[in-house]
Amino acid sequence: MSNPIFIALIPILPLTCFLLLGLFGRKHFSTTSGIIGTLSLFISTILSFATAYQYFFQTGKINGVYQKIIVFKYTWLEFAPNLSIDMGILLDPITVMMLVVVSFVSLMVHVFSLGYMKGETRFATYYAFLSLFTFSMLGLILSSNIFQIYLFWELVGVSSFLLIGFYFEKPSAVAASKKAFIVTRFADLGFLIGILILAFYAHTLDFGILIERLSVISSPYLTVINAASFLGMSALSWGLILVFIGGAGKSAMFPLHIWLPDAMEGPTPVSALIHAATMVVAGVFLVARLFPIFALSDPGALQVVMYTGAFSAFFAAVIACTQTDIKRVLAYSTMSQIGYMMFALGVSKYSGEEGLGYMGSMFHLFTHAFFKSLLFLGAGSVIHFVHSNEMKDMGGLRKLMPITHISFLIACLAIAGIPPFAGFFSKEEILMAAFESNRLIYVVALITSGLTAFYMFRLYYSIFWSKDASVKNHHGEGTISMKIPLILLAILAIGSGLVPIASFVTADGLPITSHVPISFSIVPVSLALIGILLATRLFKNSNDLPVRISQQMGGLYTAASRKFYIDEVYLFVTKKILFNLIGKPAAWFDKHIVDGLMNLLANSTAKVSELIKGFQSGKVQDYALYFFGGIASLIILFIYLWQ
Amino acid sequence: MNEVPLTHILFLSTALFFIGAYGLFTRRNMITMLMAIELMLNSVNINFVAFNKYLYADKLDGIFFSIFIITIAAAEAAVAIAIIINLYRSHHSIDVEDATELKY
Amino acid sequence: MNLTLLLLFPLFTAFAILFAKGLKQVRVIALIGSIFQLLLAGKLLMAYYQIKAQGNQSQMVFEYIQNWYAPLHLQYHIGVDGISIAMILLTAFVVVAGILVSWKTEQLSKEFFFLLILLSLGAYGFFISLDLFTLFFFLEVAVIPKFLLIGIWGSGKKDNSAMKLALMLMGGSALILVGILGIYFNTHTEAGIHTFDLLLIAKMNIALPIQKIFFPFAFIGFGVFTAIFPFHTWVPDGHASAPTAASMFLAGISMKLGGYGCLRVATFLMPDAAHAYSWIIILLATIAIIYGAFATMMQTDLKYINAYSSISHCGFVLLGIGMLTKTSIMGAVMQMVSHGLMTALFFAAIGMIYSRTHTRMVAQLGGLLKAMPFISSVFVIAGLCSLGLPGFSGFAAEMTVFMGSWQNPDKWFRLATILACASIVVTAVYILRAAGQTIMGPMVNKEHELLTDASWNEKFAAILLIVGIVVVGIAPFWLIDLIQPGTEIIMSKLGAVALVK
Amino acid sequence: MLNEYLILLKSEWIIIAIIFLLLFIKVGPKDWKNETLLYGINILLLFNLLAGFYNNVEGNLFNGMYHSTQLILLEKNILNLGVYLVSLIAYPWLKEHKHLLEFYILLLSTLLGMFFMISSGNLLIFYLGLELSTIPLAALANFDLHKRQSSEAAMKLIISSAFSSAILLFGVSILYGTTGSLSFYEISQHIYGNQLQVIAFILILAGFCFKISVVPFHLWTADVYEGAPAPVTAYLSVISKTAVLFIFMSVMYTVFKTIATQWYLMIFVLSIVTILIGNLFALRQNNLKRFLAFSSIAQVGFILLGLSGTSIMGIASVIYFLLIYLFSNLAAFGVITLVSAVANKETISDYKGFYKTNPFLSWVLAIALFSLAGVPPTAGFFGKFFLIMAGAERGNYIWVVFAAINMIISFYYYLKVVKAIFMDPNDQPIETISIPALPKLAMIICLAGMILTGFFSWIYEYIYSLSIL
Repeated sequence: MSNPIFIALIPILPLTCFLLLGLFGRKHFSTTSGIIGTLSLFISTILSFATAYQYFFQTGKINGVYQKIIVFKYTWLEFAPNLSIDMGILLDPITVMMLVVVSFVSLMVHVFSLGYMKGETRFATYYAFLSLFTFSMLGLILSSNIFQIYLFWELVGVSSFLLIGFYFEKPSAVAASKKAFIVTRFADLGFLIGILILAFYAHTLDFGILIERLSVISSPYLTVINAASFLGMSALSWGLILVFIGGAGKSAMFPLHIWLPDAMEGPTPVSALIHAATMVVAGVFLVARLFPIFALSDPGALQVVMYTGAFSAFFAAVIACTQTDIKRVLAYSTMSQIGYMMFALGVSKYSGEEGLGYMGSMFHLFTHAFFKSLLFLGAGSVIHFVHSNEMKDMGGLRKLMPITHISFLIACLAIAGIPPFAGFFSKEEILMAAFESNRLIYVVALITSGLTAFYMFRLYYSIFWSKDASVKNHHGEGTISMKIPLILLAILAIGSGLVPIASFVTADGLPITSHVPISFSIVPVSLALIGILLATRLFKNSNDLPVRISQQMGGLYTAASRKFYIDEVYLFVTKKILFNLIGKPAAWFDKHIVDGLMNLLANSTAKVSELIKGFQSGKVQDYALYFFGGIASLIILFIYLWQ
Repeated sequence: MNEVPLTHILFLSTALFFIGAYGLFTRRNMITMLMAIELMLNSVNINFVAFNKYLYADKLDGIFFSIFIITIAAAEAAVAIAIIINLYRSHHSIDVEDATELKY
Repeated sequence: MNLTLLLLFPLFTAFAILFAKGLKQVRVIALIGSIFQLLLAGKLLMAYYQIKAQGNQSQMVFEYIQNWYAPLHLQYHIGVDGISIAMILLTAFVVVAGILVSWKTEQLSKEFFFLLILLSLGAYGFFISLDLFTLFFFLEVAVIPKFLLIGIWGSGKKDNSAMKLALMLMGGSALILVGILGIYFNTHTEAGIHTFDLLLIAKMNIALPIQKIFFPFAFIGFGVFTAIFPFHTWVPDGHASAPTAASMFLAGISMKLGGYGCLRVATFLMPDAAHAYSWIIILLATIAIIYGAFATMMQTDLKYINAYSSISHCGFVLLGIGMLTKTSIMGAVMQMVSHGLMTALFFAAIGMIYSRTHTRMVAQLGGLLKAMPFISSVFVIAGLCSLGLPGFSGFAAEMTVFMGSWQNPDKWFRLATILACASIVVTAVYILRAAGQTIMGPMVNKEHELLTDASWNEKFAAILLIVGIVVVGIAPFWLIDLIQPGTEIIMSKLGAVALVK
Repeated sequence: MLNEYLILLKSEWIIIAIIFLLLFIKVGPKDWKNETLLYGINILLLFNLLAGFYNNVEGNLFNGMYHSTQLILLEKNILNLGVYLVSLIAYPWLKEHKHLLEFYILLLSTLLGMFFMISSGNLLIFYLGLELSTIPLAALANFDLHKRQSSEAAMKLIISSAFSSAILLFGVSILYGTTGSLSFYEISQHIYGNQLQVIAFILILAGFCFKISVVPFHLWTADVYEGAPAPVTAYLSVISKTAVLFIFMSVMYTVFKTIATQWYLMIFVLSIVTILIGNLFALRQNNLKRFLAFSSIAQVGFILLGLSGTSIMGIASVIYFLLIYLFSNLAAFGVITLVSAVANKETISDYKGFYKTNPFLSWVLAIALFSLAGVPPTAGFFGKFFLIMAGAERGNYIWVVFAAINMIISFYYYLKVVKAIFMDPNDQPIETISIPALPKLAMIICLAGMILTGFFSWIYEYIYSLSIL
């Protein structure tokens, strides 16, 4: 990149915006803060697009291969001579792609919020938090150093915490924010230890060097780290899996997904930004970032990624079919889609055609960002309209909010993978990759995509069709600022599939030509169509069929609608075990044993002094007697015993 | 003529000393206790004189010391008795057991 | 740069306070005095940079030696290196903040500020002294003010906790006394005399058996000050009963005396023993970290929460020292600075809340963010710093400790490190519980609606500390550069031993 | 020749002169007002104190029975200072007392006795001095003639001291028998450490220990301190104890040097017991004077610890500590005397909320207690530290640990008093007391002593330079 300042500005602008609004927003920018935030972000969006253009078409490619470019690097915290957190900017295909995605979606959300959050008392604070999040997310994807990424990782977590808990007077919101932060923090613990392990053996924290040292077969570091093993697993596997756990936490992979549905307590645009398009894919991004190490040095770890992803995809899809809170449905669908990306990485190899999965995963990340945020924003405007998240309060809204309706439909088609919408293309690549490497995964993926189509249209119908509109139209569909993002995103939801990601974003930087025969596409598409038709039959018009079916399924259905009791399990572990079995005893021990010991010392001293007070009897003759006794004992001691 | 060996005298004085001590420990009457102390002091005097006479007859340190002891004992007794009288005023008794308010 | 000024300024301030008339004068004098201290500390830093820029490589700078008790070879020997300067800066910050926070103290204000200043005097003296005797002297100077501050201006069962604190700290210094006497009588300078001079002792090697006897005394003794398990029980009660400023001083400065002593006296002078006993130190530290964290989870009183979390956080300091790697020791020092600022801020925030709501019980608070946004944000910031959020000092410090600890290849030490890392999750749990209950959520007590937000002095205090936290958090490299030379010298002594082994 | 007598015996002469002057005033026709007398006497004592620093020469008299060295002169000065302070703090008590003159006569005669005692080179002089410094004290203890407790205290003092001196004399006689001399120097030549001599030594040691109230010879202390009038208690606990310690030290270091290995162990045992018992008893006391009695017992334990160092450092540290101890203890007693004279209250619980009404007195008392506890920045810290250093010099670290632990206990009970003064609420605290000039002067001197002595290292260095083994 010709001028690093410009790239640096991309994250810095939101940061300054955050400081400005955070410190003075409440007083001075209570109304204008939205505009300020949006404008600053607009600039960084422009910049990131420019960067993308320059990278992909001018500077990025050196003799046909996209390079990792360290734009600049500054030693921020030096642990040891060769071991330091550097604040740097690393450009490579995925970074640049993410840059585009994040900045654009964030911009959309900013714009949308102008209308959605209008009249909030803490409007300025809201935008401050949004900017903080955007800053941290951009920082995360630009990181050139694994510890730097961890740093921004935490920041992203906390800004998501702040945004989820934005309605701080709602206990549920507070609880959700706490849950989100703590669960991800727990996952980050794995990440941190993973970093410690990798850094210790690779003697570096810098991504470039780290990857090089641990992925080149001949490198001495690799042999050492493979030699060192713990519980029969090589240090490398430990490191990678722990890091992956961190990623799984952020990306809400099973079993660390429990925070995501609750996170929907936050303002809907926030969900659109954080919990659909950007933060939740950080995990995918992380794995992709370290992909060479996974793929070349430790396929075992990659297997773990694959199975986790596949299972989560399916698991979430099943739950999504049963939820009645529209945002929760979307949340689970997000989880499921991310599962897609994960196992796509899992099935991928490193180089050439075999890197298809990697490419597909990135592609899906790209497209998913748009249509999922579109879905959320759509849901947002619906909620804005009916003031409720529950399906039962909705229905027949298609007349009342046409734009929302159309865009939402497009998004649904996109996620269901109906050509020619964006989702179709990315999904095809993933399925292809799965098909080529692992049939089991392929089957799971197929079923999942069918389910996806089903529950998305269940959602669609129950919002816009089924019964007639119950709510009367007191205020319109929403301000213009809410409509524009919907339209723009809708366009992208159609168009983004046509972007030739394959020639830009690949594991080894070499463009690959994806060849998905039409014949291959028949199965998934038809499955999706079946799902849609089923949904149409069941939910287009209100009838008692769904109820009956659910009763037919009985236990399974309830289990699914209760999210398979994962939350309860967690509750048990934390409340019963951590609090009652460790916390309480610790506190008790401290209060009674340790402190008691100290007090015991004091009391026993007092007791002794009480016991011996008799010596001071007050009788002068006794005194004389003791005097005499003293002499006698001295004489005995030092003349007869001592000598 | 054969004279009394030193050891006899020392035995006497030591016996005297312990008798005095015993008296001090057992008698309740303050005056008697004072007398007991006098007994002890006298045993010391005997010691001094005896040592002087038998071992170091060339100098008179011991003799002198015993004279001083006698004098001071007198002074001590005087003050003690004054105090006891004063005590009697307040306690109406010269039994040590009655003067045990200050304790512990 | 004459370091003695660091002692004279507070001294003059204290006397000025004694002769001041009326509350207004007293607190103005105190404030001015403390601000002067801060400026002086800043000047010291500048001077330090200058002299280093001139290529001065000596371990201690601005040294000054004055024979004090010639027959016993006690000297008034002062000097600073980067580590002590960091500590001095920390002290200066906390003092100003403390004075500001207790601006409104009416009851016996003169004595109150006098004692505060005296406390700071003790801290400065401790950090600059290079002679074990003076070190010990200043360490104990600080004890009585603490006792009186808690006992007179405290709250709750103050007498009990004041007494407990004083006695346990006294016990600690008693152990230290034995330790330093042991060192003294086993030092032989070329002149064949004993010495208390830290630098001279550092030059000579004390025999291993001797070290093995006296290291525990010194280390545990100082450890009591920094709440080493199981001698931490004074911390919760003491902090909880103390008035705001006193808790700030206690947790912010006084606990650091201990850590500094463990590093500068015990570890630096008796490296062999440090190596021999490191596993015990790490064991205790790990227990303190985990167990402190879990104990915190159960607390219902804000001050107790912070007090117990202090135990846990000071565990990091001890862990860093115990790991005996350069990085970990640097981390320990950073953690001292960071924790000092952070916990002071925390106590300040709690004090502000308490002074308004008259309760510290988490259950009785709630939704304060609505009534007092500023104080609440301060509280949240302190909390986030304490759970190690990047951008605040806590992150840099803790990460350095972890990184350094991991450098130590021993398997069990690794386990300890992992446990320590795990504690940051627990930290998140209790911090968020506290914040979620008090700051967020619906307002429990309707009267709290009417409460006022921070007044100017409180704002100023909070901002001062936050600035400190953020500066360390944003630019840790600055702190690292400051403490690196000192750490390297300590390491060279430790390293030499390691090579011998 | 004659003026040698004059100069060497300077301090004694002055005291004698004052005593006789007072006698004449007593028997003289005119009866003076107490006020004037008190001021006059205090001026005289001040003069005496200052004279102590003037024209000090060393030398022997009565062929070695009396000798005077710079160290001894220093010790005498310390005693003078102590007496001066005592008489200052005694002011509020004596103001109404009708036997004022007798008080001073007795007081000064004991001082005279001490002077002879500490500069004695011979057991005879030593014994005379000892008795002269003890017997009048019994009378002084009884000086509140109408008080039951006072006379009981006096009785206990006189009987047990008589007993102790009997024991001491028995020891002396045996010593005489085994060495054939009474002069310290010659005795020290003939000490071989055979059993008889050790027995003699133990008896003499017991005599000393009685005077400086070492456990188990201490039992009279508390009762007498409690019963006697506050200024007398002050005198007992500071001056007489200090004087005996001076001579004790020199006897141990000169006469019994050769059996140092034996007595080192005895001192070891005694000091441990003393510190422990003193502390344990002090824990439970409520009467301030009694409390201080036990605390002073514990202090003596520490002094023995330093004394066991058997080194110059030991001597110097002990003397230095005694100086500081004098300031601290007299400051405390100054307050107690004043309060008991004005408000007639002596128990710790009476002192609750004292700070509300009497801030100055409270600070004096508090600082005195801190100094006794050995907390910086008071001088007591230095004193204790050096004592322990001297003790540790022999490498007996268990002992040091023990002492350190006991410091914590002592810290506890000192702080208990401070707590009562500053923290405990009290609805009827002692009313505000107006402090007369003389006690105030005494307190200020003590304050200065307690705070500054530690920082002026030259004081210690001076003592150190004078102390010789």
